[in-house]
Amino acid sequence: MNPQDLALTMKELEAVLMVSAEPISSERISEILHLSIGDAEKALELLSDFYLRHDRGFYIQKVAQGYRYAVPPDLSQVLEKVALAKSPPRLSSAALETLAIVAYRQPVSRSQIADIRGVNSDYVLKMLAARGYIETDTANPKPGTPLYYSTTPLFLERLGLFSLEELPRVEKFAPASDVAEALEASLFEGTY
Amino acid sequence: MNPQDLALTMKELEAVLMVSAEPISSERISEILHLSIGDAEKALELLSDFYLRHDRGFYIQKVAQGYRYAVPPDLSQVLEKVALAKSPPRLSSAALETLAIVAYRQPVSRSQIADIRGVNSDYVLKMLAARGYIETDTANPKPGTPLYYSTTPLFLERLGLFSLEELPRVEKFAPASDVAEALEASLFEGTY
Amino acid sequence: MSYEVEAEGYKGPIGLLLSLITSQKVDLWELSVSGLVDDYLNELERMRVLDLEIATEFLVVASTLLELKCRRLFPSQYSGDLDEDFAFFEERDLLLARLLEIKTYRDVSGVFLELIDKAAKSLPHAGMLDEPYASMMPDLLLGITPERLANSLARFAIPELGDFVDTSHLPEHPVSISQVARDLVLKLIDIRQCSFETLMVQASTRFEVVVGFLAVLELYRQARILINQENSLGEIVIEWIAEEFSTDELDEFLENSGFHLAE
Repeated sequence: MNPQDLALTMKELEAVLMVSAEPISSERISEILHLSIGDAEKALELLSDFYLRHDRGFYIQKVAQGYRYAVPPDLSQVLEKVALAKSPPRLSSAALETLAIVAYRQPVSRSQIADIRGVNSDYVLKMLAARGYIETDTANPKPGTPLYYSTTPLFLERLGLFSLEELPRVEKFAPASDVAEALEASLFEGTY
Repeated sequence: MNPQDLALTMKELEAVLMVSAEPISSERISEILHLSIGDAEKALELLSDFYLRHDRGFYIQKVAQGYRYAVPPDLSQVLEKVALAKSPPRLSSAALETLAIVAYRQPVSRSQIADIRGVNSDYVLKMLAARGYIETDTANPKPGTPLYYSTTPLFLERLGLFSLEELPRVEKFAPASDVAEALEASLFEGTY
Repeated sequence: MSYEVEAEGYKGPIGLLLSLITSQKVDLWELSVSGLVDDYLNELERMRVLDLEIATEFLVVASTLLELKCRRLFPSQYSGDLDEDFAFFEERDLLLARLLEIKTYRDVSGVFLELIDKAAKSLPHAGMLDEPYASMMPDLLLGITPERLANSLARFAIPELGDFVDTSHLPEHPVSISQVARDLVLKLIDIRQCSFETLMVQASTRFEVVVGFLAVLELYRQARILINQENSLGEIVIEWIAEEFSTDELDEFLENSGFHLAE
């Protein structure tokens, strides 16, 4: 793009972001502004850098497979009075644990989750689904096949992630070998 | 104001405008940012000039109730494309939930809705009203009395219903908060 | 809000107990499981309202403790039977793998909480199209049925205690159990071999599928059919191998299997 085109694209991009109610995908932006997806993403990146460099009161947040304007955390404290946002209730540790299993194992069935957690998780799953964090694959209504749970775009939004690939790598959380050994020792000591 | 204070005020002002669901008055801005009304108005003017001078994709529009971000008229073609894009925006689950609460609980006030949903719903209400699905009780314009929302004939028409009595029956929802809390205690711990 | 344990040799939140034992800061020999249970029951009494999370957490920890303690109390020895030993080692490794897996998810869920807290501090801008552009947009309620609207209230629909029993999920025209079973048997005799899915192709309710499946199990028990499923969740293939039923035999089968009861 030549500089003039680029300036116009930036201006149009600002307008699109300003009127979007939800995070908007680069595909949709490319369709609206008649750009290739690559160019749309490049424009988003340039604009995003521009705001950061000039220390504005907002930034372009990459979240739930889309882009939107948001106010950075350091300013949100100033705004507590305006936004009056009552945050949704905090998830319990059982709910978070179940959510983690669905996030990393999706699509995953109810009984697989119960196997991993060692307890029936129906109630927690129902509540997580009611909160909109997970959903069942409704495109698969064959009798006898179990329901498979997956995370929703709202889950990504609540965690501030752009895509599932941004989830922290689960391997990193595998217990260190000394913990594993300690566990093994206390479990099986004296059994042979 | 010295230049540093001014830069911070600008940044905070941008943040305020960015998260406000409604046009915001200079009085309210002065309260939030701890400025005199005069300084708040001066800051608004400076920021407004700044956007115009740099030919951005949005500007500060002064409407009857206050100030808000708007897209300049020369970009109206972009807005048309947003409205007519092939992949139209869908009603978000938050919007559907809010609409359902209005439908089943009407007439219902803004704060009652926020209490039921547990989050501020101003923006969603504004959007639903703008689309003509809900309306406020205009026969009750007394200052200080809360606005009550009801669904419109358009809402019934779009759902293919003759009257509100044809809405499917739902179990009682949002019971006394202590019952809800007792039931949810096993999933959620406290709030922020 | 985690339950505090006050047992001989140990005092603290029960969630910590397991990790303390695994890091060998509490000696399992010293821990009295019965004391722990008594203490817990007293606590429940005091709470008046059962807290499910605390209760389930306790059960998981207490049963793990019991298992640990049992294993330690039994003298160690090889059974002399190699197969049995292998089975034991396999079971042992599975248990360890499971404990490590759940610990992994528990640790990572802490990061989820941090991410959620951090994300909640970024306030989003929610924009909107003004007129005339807003009305150019296609109708947002397109494809939304009254049922979907009602369903979106699901998370508020907490049934009140002592409320009436909702029977709206029951079919309005009850299906005859013996009729479903009879049709299934006749169809099977006719086709000889087919998948369960094909067999149930006309079933319009979950209830009919369940009845059909029970009938298939009963036929299998009586060695009148063979059932084959290649892999988990794969196709279930059913083959008729017995003599055909006479009408009397069929009635007898239905009666003996209890399929006539709900007429």
